[in-house]
Amino acid sequence: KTPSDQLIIGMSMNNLLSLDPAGATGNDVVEINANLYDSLVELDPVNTYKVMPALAESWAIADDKRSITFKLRRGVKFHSGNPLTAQDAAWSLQRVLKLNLALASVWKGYGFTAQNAETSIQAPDAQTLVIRLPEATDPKLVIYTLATSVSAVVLDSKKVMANEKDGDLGRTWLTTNEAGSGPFVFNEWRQKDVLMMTRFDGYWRGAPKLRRVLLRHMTESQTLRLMLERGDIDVANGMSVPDVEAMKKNPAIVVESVQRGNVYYVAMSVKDQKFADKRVRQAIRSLIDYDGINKTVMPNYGVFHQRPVALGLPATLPEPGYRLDVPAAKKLLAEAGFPNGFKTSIRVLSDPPFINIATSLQSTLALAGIDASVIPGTGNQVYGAMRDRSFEIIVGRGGGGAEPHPHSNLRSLVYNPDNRDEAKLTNFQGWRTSFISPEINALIEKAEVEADEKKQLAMYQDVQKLYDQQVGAIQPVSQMIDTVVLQKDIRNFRGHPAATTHWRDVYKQR
Amino acid sequence: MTTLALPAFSSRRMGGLGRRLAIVAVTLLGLLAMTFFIGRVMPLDPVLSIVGSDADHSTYEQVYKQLGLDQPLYVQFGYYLRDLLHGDLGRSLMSGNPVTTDILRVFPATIELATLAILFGTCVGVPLGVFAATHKGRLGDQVVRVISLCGYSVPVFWFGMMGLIIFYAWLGWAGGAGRVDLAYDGLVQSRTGLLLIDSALAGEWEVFRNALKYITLPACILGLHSMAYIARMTRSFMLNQLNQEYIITARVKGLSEREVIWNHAFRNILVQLLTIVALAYGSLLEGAVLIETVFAWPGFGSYLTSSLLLGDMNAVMGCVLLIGIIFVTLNLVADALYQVFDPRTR
Amino acid sequence: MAMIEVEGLNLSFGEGAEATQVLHDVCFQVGDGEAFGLVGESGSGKTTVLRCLAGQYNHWRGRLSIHGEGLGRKLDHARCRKVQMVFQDPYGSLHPRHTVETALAEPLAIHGMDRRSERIDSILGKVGLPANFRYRYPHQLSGGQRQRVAIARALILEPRILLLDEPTSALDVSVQAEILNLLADLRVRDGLTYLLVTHDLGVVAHLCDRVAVMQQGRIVDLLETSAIVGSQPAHPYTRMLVEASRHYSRDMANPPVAA
Amino acid sequence: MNTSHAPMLDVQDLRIAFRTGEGLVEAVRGVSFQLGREKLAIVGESGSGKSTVGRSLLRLHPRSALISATKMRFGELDLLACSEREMQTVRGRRMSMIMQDPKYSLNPVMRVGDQIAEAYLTHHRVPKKEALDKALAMLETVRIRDPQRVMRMYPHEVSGGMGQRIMIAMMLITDPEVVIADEPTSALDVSVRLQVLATLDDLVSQRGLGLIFISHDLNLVRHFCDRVLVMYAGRVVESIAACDLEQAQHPYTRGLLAALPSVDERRERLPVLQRDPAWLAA
Amino acid sequence: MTATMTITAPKPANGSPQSSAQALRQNLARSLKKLLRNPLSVAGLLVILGLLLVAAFAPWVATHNPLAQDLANTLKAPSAEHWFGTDEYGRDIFSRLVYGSRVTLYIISLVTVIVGPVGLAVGVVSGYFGGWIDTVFMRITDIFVSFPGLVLALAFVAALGPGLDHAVIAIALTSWPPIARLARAETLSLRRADYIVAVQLQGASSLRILLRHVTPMCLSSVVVRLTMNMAGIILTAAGLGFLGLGAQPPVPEWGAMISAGRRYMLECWWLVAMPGMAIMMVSLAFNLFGDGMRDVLDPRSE
Ligand SMILES: Nc1ncnc2c1ncn2[C@@H]1O[C@H](COP(=O)(O)OP(=O)(O)OP(=O)(O)O)[C@@H](O)[C@H]1O
Ligand SMILES: Nc1ncnc2c1ncn2[C@@H]1O[C@H](COP(=O)(O)OP(=O)(O)OP(=O)(O)O)[C@@H](O)[C@H]1O
Ligand SMILES: [Mg+2]
Ligand SMILES: [Mg+2]
Repeated sequence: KTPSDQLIIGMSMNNLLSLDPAGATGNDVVEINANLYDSLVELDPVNTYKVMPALAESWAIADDKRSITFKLRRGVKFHSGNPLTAQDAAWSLQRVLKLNLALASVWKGYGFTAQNAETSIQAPDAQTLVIRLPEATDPKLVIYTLATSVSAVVLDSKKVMANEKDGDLGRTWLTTNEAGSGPFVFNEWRQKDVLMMTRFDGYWRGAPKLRRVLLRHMTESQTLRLMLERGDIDVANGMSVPDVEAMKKNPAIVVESVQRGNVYYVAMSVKDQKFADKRVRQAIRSLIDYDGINKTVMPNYGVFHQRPVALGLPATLPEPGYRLDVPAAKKLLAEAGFPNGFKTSIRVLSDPPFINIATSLQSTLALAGIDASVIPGTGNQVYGAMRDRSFEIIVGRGGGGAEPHPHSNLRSLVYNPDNRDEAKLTNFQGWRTSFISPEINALIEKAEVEADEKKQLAMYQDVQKLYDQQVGAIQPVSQMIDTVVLQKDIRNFRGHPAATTHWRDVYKQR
Repeated sequence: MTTLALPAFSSRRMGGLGRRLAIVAVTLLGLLAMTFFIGRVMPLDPVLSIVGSDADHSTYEQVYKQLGLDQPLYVQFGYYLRDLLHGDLGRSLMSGNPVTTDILRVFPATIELATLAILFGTCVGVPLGVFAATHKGRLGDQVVRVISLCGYSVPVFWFGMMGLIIFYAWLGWAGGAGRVDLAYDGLVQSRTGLLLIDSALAGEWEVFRNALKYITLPACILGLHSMAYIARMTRSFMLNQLNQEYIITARVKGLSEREVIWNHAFRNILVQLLTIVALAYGSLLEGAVLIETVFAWPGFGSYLTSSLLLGDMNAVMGCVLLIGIIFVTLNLVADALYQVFDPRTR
Repeated sequence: MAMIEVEGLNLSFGEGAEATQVLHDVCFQVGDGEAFGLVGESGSGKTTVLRCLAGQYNHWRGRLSIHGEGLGRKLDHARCRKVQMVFQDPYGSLHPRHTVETALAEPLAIHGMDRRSERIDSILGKVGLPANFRYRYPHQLSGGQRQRVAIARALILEPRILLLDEPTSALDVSVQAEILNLLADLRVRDGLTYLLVTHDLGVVAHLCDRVAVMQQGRIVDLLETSAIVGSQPAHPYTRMLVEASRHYSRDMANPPVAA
Repeated sequence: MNTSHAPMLDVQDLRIAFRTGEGLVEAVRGVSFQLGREKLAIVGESGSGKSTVGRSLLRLHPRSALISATKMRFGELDLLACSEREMQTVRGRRMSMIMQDPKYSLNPVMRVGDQIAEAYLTHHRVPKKEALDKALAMLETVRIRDPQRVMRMYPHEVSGGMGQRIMIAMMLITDPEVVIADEPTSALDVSVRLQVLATLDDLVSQRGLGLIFISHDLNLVRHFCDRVLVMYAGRVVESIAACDLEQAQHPYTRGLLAALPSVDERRERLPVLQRDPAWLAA
Repeated sequence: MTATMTITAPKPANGSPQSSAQALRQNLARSLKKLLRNPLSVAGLLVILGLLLVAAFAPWVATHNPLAQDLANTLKAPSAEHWFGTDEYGRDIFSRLVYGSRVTLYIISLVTVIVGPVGLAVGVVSGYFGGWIDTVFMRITDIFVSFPGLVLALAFVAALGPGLDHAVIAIALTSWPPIARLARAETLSLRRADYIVAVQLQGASSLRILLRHVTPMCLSSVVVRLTMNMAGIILTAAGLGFLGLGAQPPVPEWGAMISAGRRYMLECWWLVAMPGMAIMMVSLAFNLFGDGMRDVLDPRSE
């Protein structure tokens, strides 16, 4: 049995490479940093469009929609004891842009750059933070990002600068250290083994109930399950579906699911002659066994969804109702000049559910005579090939969506302002597939700056209709779901759509 | 699968220490060059691992340059060798930690596991082998043969999972995944990194017992293969000796069969046996990959595999170098054992 | 003309400080058609002399010649046709995986000789093996039969000289007699020259005309075999060899020198 | 030479067969002999079963051997009925054996002194020190120079002749009654052979042992031993006093003698043994 | 020729063979007979023969299409309809095992065909010539031997991309050095043998000696080793499959089946137990057979 004042989380920490909020990749580090640091604002875990105050007590959007002013709470202290000021907040954001690491992308998308960082992000006094938008965009979007991206947490600038080396803005030090104000203090991280944190007694919201939180590296789902059953861990992340299903039957265990902004998709490279033909893309669209996949493969990984905009957003249209239709696909293929199908390859991550989707796709493609070989690989290999635009079909996952805003999805999945190879817009999945539609691009750009919410909504719906008509190169199959399995006696563990799950209120009812 | 052969080094002519070391250096250099080359042709992109798949191109380029990947291959290798000569294995591309630190952290866990495994393998394998040899062709021999060949034939990961289900989930005899209960984690100060020794030194017998509970199952399963190997080799060495004339001499003297076997035959295979055990030990260190995965053992094997799959070639090179050195050292040790313990080579 | 001439043959093994000289200025001549014996204690270098002549070692110093021609360092085909060797251990000198036929056909193939089957048949007849032994493996033969095959293999190249390294010491007395008879017959029939190494003076006396006695890499005595019969050789070592081969008596071991 | 009347070893109709893959192979087929305090030679061609007889006396045959005899007594002991335990007290203590090749018959990783002392310690409860002293004395008895040094040597460091003497010392240290020597000198050079034989000769006559001397060298046996058993295909075809060997009756013995090339008598060709199937039945 | 012929050795059991082919046959028959005397080797041989038959007649032996998914019948326990149950796609495990035997044989034979000749050639050449050739070759094998085997395989598979053929290459790369060492050791002990010296003195070229005299002698121990290696190959392939780098879906490779099935292992034991048993049986069979072969062909090593 685990101690009653400690939370022990089993999960794979293979992708946990750095704790630096500016360079964080993957969801694991988001969850950790959400508890070591604080951000200006937070999203409500239940009503996910609702922005809640955190370090910022209040905020105001200027009338021209080009700047946002935050009023920060007084009396907040960092773990080091330093007071938390607006200067720290400004410095933290500027640091992200200057370092230009993984999480700078989203900021650069709003027009921030390393050069304009100091002018657009300013702290006139210790309690005031002003963010000026370099380009016209929806300020709501920026606030969402501040609430969801770990890059937006506030760092203890003094502490970090004390550990700076060769002008790296503390990057090396922050890889394995923390300088936050969050409810937990980082203790130790043994890579691929264990990460430990203890409660911060001086936390401004009041000390958390848990004394210690431990994250333990476990890759085998079976192992996680056995340890859950024996009560040796409290929470398990990333369990495989059969084990989750089995755990659902266990009365001492609860299974919690939370929807994420990403979608599982089948992507085709339009660069490939075959897929340049809309009819072929449409045929592939009819050769995916959406029902079968979502019923047999996806439970606990995702839910049925076929639109590029995340499920449940106000702008999201009803499902278009694509389904497996082999005769139609065959007809389309014949029209496109492939009556006997063709040979192709599917690149895919070798983990479930990707590989299972790919296997299903492989067998349904075969029904129309398309002979697809499956090339599995690590995420690195699959997305590496996609970024190089050297693939035919990929089964993958993506689509932004941390922010509950259609733009986040569309920008990631559909938007492609420059289709040249040299443009190297490798962070746009639209560019990776070489699919370009000027109308859609224009519409996305227009919607982003549309002030009238109603009109904006209509525009986003038009984008989805156009995408349906033009048969986009990325076909969503399922909206991502994250499943956490925990002991029944754990209270207040609320999974967050943006992975910023907070442990500050968690306790055990024993 | 690890196949072992007697060391090629053990051509027991003393080629002079200098020559020996030169050979070792050449071998290690070749090892590094090969690793380096593999690392470069591998379509694994360390930059992508660092920046994530959604980073934009400027970020990508920036990290690419920071890692020095824009330099020609031979220049990179040259830099690596230069640092190596200064005792610097470089930094892990992912974590930025010095590779040496990383390895020093993960290695003791594997050493602990492998040592226990080889102890198990030797303590069970040697008597089994001797038994089989003295019962050659009879039922006992066949039983030992089947047992030891089973040790060769069962996929170790399968065994690991089965062991976990039976001994941990059902019976509760073994600890689960990891090295020790989390409640005990961090209780004893790490001196050697070997938890059993550290806890014993600190007098924390509670922790010691707990760690022992955790390590026993993976060690036994890991040791199974070497047990099989050691048993077979012991049998064959023993048979060789038992056919020798001096065994008859010993019997003629009126020694009991036990004395003949243990005082005469076994003494003669001791050196060979130590060589085999040393080599089996070397291969255990690297063979731990699968077991470490199943038991979430924070060791060298899983470090190496995950570094490899992330394209962190600095870490991989460090690991490979270490394994190479261990192998070469074990070979040299095996040689030295001959020199020291076998009067014929003195 | 002398068939074999050995002059000042020196040979060392090893290099530098570890070098040990195995042969010291060995000199002797063997006439055409003569049978020459080489006796001596174990390790005295008898086999080494043979191997130098056969061409297995080539780092000797001195002069070796066969039929008046000086021998080079390299083993060429012409030399193989002239000199062949028979080894001591009939169990080790035949390839265990080759049948008698394969073993005999091999030299023919190497030297591109024709009428292989006929030659094999006739050589088998010569060494007194029935023709149906052709397809047997060595393990299906007795020691004496193997030695016959080994002799046949050497003779199939029709050499002039046969180097015999203790050809009968691994065999029983009765089988030894057969092989010795065979060797005697062959010599008479084909006019072969023998250089025979042995440690059994009886064998030498039976087969050879002259004998050289070796000790520690040197030839210490060289005499006609007829001189051995019924007489006392001059050199003490030779004398002891002769004595020991006649009979055993307790006194011969005196003075008791430790081994 | 004193030949006592009560035989120490009495063997009647000894038969030994080996179970092999091809069925039973009879190696010894009805051998009978008695041994007193004398030097008894067993000669015969290779494979005639000489060693098999020798080893069976010490019950050293492999498990695959089947042994039967109407009588196989050693003093008061019935060798066939002895338990393994009892055999261990016989072996080394009362009956021992000198092996052919000292190179292979000594344990390569034990010091010579320890090996000799071990033979003594196995049968005498004495301190190790005393046994070592005993071994040293024994090495002197077999006329090894500088025995102190030799005691500390390993077998690979000693020459063949020395090795064979060590072997003799080891086997005689317990004062056995019977010694079996299986071709003890055939691996040695002529001059060394003579010395080793002399040592053995002296010890045997001093201590009044019974010696079974296995050899195929008729010339040697004729002068060294008192009595000769001639074996052919697992049988004793002739048992004769050594001095009477010239007058041997059996054609096999005569054939063997005649086939020996001799220094003194040059023959054009050596008479070859003509085997008579009747010998097998005789 | 007057010397009388007498046979001193026991007469060869089978009488005189009348031709080389017959001699060879007799030789083989004798070895086979010896092999068949050991019940364990016979068991191994039978399993291997069974494997060959099953692989050859897979379409007739299998009860279902190994690739056909039947999502209505997933994860069914063994029954009369599905003897070994079904997997997560409703595919019949028995049929997958049956077809998997083809994959296994494919891997084994391909690796063996690569490894045998390469290892043999390297070992024989470096053992026979010695000197710098030996030094160079042995350094190379040292490098490969000091390289952790599974890691090398992993690296190569990672480099070439996962897949059956790449796994085969990777396994081959890791398994030739022990063969080379074995062949070299064997050659070293042979090259001073009298029968090798004899052909040297007859003027045979090195190539001829290597091919006709040295290699045949190394062959038996190499073959034995290769046979015992086969078990290792199966296990490595399974290990690679377990790590997701071996055969790729939907190829019914046994290791990959375990790897995929382990997710369902706690409920559906047949998913891993069946391929696990198959792997174990076959590799045990190869080991037993190899062991028996060693007793017959290579009596020295025992
Ligand atoms: N290849 C070799 N390397 C080093 N030393 C050698 C080699 N061959 C022979 N010798 C040494 O040369 C000496 C003579 O050996 P050789 O074999 O000629 O003796 P031999 O008279 O034939 O003895 P034996 O009667 O035992 O056959 C021995 O001391 C032996 O150790
Ligand atoms: N362990 C055994 N298994 C089967 N046959 C055996 C065994 N030991 C001996 N033989 C056979 O018994 C017979 C006699 O062998 P033995 O060793 O006694 O002969 P030997 O007279 O000592 O010959 P040598 O002079 O060659 O030493 C031989 O035919 C031999 O093949
Ligand atoms: Mg010699
Ligand atoms: Mg014998």
